[in-house]
Amino acid sequence: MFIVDTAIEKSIELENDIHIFKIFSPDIASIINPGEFLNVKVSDTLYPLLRRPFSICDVEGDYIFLMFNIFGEGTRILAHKHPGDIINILGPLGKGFNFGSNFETAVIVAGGLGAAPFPFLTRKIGNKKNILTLIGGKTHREVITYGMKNIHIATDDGSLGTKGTVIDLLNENKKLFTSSRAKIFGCGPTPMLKALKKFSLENNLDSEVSTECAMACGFGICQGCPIESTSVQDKYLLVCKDGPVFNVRDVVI
Amino acid sequence: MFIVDTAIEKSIELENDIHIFKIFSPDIASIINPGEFLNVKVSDTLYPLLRRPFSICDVEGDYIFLMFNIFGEGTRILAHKHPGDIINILGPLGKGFNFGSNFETAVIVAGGLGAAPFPFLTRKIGNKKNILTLIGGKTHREVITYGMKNIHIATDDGSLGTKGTVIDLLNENKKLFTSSRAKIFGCGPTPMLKALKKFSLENNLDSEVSTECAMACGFGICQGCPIESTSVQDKYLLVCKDGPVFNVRDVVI
Amino acid sequence: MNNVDLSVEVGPLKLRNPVLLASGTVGYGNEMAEFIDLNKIGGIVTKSLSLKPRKGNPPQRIVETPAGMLNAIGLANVGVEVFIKEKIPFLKNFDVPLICNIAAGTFEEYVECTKILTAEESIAAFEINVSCPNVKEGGLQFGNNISAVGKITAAVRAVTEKPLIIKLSPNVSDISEFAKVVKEEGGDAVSAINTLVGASFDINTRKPKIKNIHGGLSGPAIKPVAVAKVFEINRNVDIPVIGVGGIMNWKDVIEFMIAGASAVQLGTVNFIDPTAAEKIISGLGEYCTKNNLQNISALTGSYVID
Amino acid sequence: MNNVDLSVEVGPLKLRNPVLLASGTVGYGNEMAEFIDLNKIGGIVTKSLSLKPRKGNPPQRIVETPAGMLNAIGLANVGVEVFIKEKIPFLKNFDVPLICNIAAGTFEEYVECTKILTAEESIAAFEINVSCPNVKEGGLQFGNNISAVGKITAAVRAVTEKPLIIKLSPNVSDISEFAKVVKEEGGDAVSAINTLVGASFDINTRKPKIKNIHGGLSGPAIKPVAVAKVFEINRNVDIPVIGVGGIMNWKDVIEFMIAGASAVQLGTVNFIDPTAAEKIISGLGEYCTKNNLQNISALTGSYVID
Ligand SMILES: Cc1cc2nc3c(=O)[nH]c(=O)nc-3n(C[C@H](O)[C@H](O)[C@H](O)COP(=O)(O)OP(=O)(O)OC[C@H]3O[C@@H](n4cnc5c(N)ncnc54)[C@H](O)[C@@H]3O)c2cc1C
Ligand SMILES: Cc1cc2nc3c(=O)[nH]c(=O)nc-3n(C[C@H](O)[C@H](O)[C@H](O)COP(=O)(O)OP(=O)(O)OC[C@H]3O[C@@H](n4cnc5c(N)ncnc54)[C@H](O)[C@@H]3O)c2cc1C
Ligand SMILES: Cc1cc2nc3c(=O)[nH]c(=O)nc-3n(C[C@H](O)[C@H](O)[C@H](O)COP(=O)(O)O)c2cc1C
Ligand SMILES: Cc1cc2nc3c(=O)[nH]c(=O)nc-3n(C[C@H](O)[C@H](O)[C@H](O)COP(=O)(O)O)c2cc1C
Ligand code: FES
Ligand code: FES
Repeated sequence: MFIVDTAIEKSIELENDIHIFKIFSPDIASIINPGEFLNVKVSDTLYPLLRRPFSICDVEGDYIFLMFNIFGEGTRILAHKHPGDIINILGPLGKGFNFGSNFETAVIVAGGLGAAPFPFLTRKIGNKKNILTLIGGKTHREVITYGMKNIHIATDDGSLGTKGTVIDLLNENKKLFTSSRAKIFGCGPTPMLKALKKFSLENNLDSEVSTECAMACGFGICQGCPIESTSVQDKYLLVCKDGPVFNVRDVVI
Repeated sequence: MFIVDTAIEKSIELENDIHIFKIFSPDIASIINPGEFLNVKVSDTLYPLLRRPFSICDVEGDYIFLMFNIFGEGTRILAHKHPGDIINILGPLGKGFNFGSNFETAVIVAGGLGAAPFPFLTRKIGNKKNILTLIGGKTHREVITYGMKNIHIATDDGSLGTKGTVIDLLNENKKLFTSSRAKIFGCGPTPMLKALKKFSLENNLDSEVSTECAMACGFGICQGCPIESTSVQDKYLLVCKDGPVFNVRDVVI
Repeated sequence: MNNVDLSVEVGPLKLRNPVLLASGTVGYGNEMAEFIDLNKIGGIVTKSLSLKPRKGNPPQRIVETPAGMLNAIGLANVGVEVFIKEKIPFLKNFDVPLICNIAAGTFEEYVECTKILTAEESIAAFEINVSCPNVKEGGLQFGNNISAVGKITAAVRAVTEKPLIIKLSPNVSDISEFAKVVKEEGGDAVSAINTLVGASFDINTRKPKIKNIHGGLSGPAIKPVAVAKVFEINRNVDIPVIGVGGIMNWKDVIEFMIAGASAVQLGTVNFIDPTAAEKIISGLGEYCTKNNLQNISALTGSYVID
Repeated sequence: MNNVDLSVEVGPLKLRNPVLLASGTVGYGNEMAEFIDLNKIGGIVTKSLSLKPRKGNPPQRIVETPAGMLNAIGLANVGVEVFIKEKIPFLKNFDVPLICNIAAGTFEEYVECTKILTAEESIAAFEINVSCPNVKEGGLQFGNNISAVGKITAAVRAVTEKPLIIKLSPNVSDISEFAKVVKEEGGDAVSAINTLVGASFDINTRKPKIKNIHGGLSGPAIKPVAVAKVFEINRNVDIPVIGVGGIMNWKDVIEFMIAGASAVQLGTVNFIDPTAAEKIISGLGEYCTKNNLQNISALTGSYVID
């Protein structure tokens, strides 16, 4: 694990207020996997105090990419950084997606900013498997397609793609992947993950999702990020260490 | 009084790590006087929480100049601002120097960063009176001559000008101003102000000094900045409202 | 926003909105009047008044701390007499409820101050400071002593019919017990919280940074403690609570009201942004409009606990 | 720096330097070992252990606050048995004093835990947590009850000869009284402070942000309170104090020692920078060199008050 000060090499703002930071970090870039995350100190002062967890969005050579939107104070401060400004990152953290396993089609299901980890997953899977990407958002402004391929889109208000949730879209497109051995990779808001779990179990599909939880440390010492296990009753799993990616069968969502 | 967000127009760093900020603030620039100050919020977050008081260093048209060095967290954050960055300023605050009164020679006595208010005073006095400027510092690195004229220098280690304190210098140069009606204007560390008061009383010279005190509000509501009066015993004066500039006869330094 | 009713009741005290300015952070109103329209504020709580003027503690009185500050002003104030002669006339120019905060070193002084001031028509209510950590004789000793708080409440109650608010110390393990006593002895409401006791030392001189050694901790740093105390009182005692501690914006006010506050006070924020009260009041209106709340008072104690 | 002696004594407990890692912020050491050399640390205080494993509170357990955080972990821990079987063997790889923190719901459980653990040679000392605000049965009730603290101290003292530290609650008006009882009942030292009780509500859902409603406030926000409590104990009671609360850097450690601490614990800072302990230890050395201090222990209680 590394804790390093690193300069923001480049900062891109997509049209829908999504920010993408390119940061130089060869040590982390060379070992990190899709679904793992970094814990970022967005300010070198006491405010905000805690680090902020961000998924690895992509890796290119020695560079790491992070994707975020302005959500609260920490991301607001982050968004105002200039290229050349320094942030401190800690990682790689957590357990990522198992995409080497025995399947033919990767079905990526992303809701809103849940898109964040998938450019890297898409790059890593490359041409080794089929990829089908289903992206959902409330409106077209929440749809993020950056770095993904073979994309189908759904929006709640129908302003882009089909009208409905990404789970509706999944149901509609079931025939595209249920003929082959498919594995689902999901990330998005909790209601979406709940629905995705239900869909996966009903259709008997292998399915991994990236979960979120408020975190203090991100590396297992604070016990701040419990998630209920489906098998073990007398203790919680930790999102930061046992996850954030879990097989939907293993956790209560 | 004004509370305004304003952009840093230009930031200059003198060779001895002194920073000078040029900020646009026509409302304040048009009414502020030498010796008055601004209370600056250096960060738009909760850290640091309180504003930081800074003397008006100079005014040019619609622009105000501030002078500071990196002392603690607040000035460190300030020093890292880029042109275009926004700070929030509150002012004008306090009572400044009385330089319109009946004297012939203004004797400016500055110790270290005590130089801050004097470029503006020098400009305002202009050619209306004689000016004699005595500047002291521990070493040559602490001597600030920016924006001042007719300068004599003393350093504790003798690395620039005469060796000794600025008060030694004042004693040595007494003949330069005791022949005319002189008024002393001082700013610097407390031991210097103490010595300056003693000198002024002994030589029966009219003398005003700019004092410092930890402040919460800067405009008279917190009662955080008391200074002992020489005349009134049952209450304190307030540095922020009754000062920061006081006649040495009026306060216990 | 036009049809949102921001008015609240703190027991018998009716306020046009829940935003008061806290004792010791607004002086006697004059300086604040340069920044905001006092006619729009819910009310002003004066700096703690004592019978005689008090000079207060010597400097240094203020130290900044992470997201907070320590103060040991030592209740510097003009005294009851000067207050009546010089400060009330200025405040009479405004249509704003004036809450008179009283601090004293003895039971008798509390009573005497109240007696004198209750005759002043322009005073809307009293807030009794039993909890200032920065004076020696009274202050902390009273605030952390439950029978003293009861005795002061009863004694002051006996000499005024105006709304009576007791400002509680947070430096106790069970603040509800204090609120209970206040209610039993006839107090109309409690304010929670005054500052937490804190200290700070200079690592070079090894001296306390605050001349008085101890200071009172205020500002956003203490907000979670204040919210917990307000909630605790609301849950356990049937008495209106005025929430104070670390409020910086309208969201903080909503949080305090949900936790159980009928009104709130802004303290430290006034030093940083003396226009905060006006901004907060308009923010509250917008929140209510957005959430279809016709009366902001419905928020008080509206927490949802599964 | 070579000739600076950073070692300190906390009663009978000898430490190579005053920097301990606080209970609940270092787990059982394994994760921290990835970041720092545990052999350099003054000591490790384990997560509070109970007789049986505890699952802890449901999420959300953590909320950030201004310059602080609230936690309600609920003493999730592996229990004494698993600790001995699985955690101690790992810690035996290091030359670092292991201080076992114990939390319990009953007097008997405190005694039983201590009895079992005192047999483990690798445990250097005990820290008894009488003050966790996040569990229902024991915790706060004990911590704010002076006779309960006395009773626990005496009971645990009777079953171990190892150094015995009692970790005090700050949520009381007179912490010195608690320290006095600890001393009287045979405790060797006290730790001050555990977290302050706090709460926070979501303004949209109106639910407490922490599922448990209340959480413990830690981090730099509480440092002035912690310093004041350490100072208070140091002034009033002749017992070594371990200072805890809001330490972020070596300057904070010096401040706590000046205020009266014999050693300190780092808590929340470990989450933000798990290498902080090492940086702080070297900062302490440099401070001593610069100030010609041969023994850092001379700093303890070295405040200068005019
Ligand atoms: C494993 C993981 C990966 C993530 N990856 C990304 C990503 O790639 N892009 C992205 O934009 N966001 C991501 N998030 C969410 C991101 O961490 C939050 O949006 C961010 O912490 C919000 O911080 P803030 O200061 O802007 O918000 P505030 O609301 O001011 O934050 C207050 C506190 O709440 C916590 N918090 C708020 N929202 C969340 C959340 N959803 N999850 C966890 N903690 C939260 C913050 O960490 C902070 O402690 C991820 C979260 C986790 C747990
Ligand atoms: C009326 C007035 C005018 C001033 N003018 C200037 C100026 O023109 N240029 C300049 O560089 N400095 C000036 N100062 C001092 C300046 O305010 C402090 O250097 C600055 O506040 C330090 O902040 P910091 O965050 O860097 O230091 P920190 O030590 O981190 O600050 C901690 C706290 O101490 C207070 N503090 C620290 N030093 C002082 C001080 N000397 N006086 C008052 N409060 C202090 C800070 O305001 C803050 O609340 C002036 C002070 C006053 C009162
Ligand atoms: C500088 C200062 C002076 C204060 N003086 C008084 C006072 O005279 N009487 C009183 O009851 N409270 C006094 N207080 C306490 C505040 O009214 C308030 O209870 C406390 O600061 C918490 O609120 P805050 O965090 O919003 O500041 C003072 C607070 C500060 C910061
Ligand atoms: C997440 C978390 C868990 C904690 N768990 C325990 C615990 O199990 N036992 C205990 O005695 N103290 C526990 N504490 C309290 C700390 O040991 C320490 O007393 C407190 O956090 C103040 O120090 P800090 O401000 O440096 O964090 C915990 C603190 C935090 C933040
Ligand atoms: S965030 Fe600290 S254990 Fe997971
Ligand atoms: S700084 Fe507040 S009264 Fe002077």
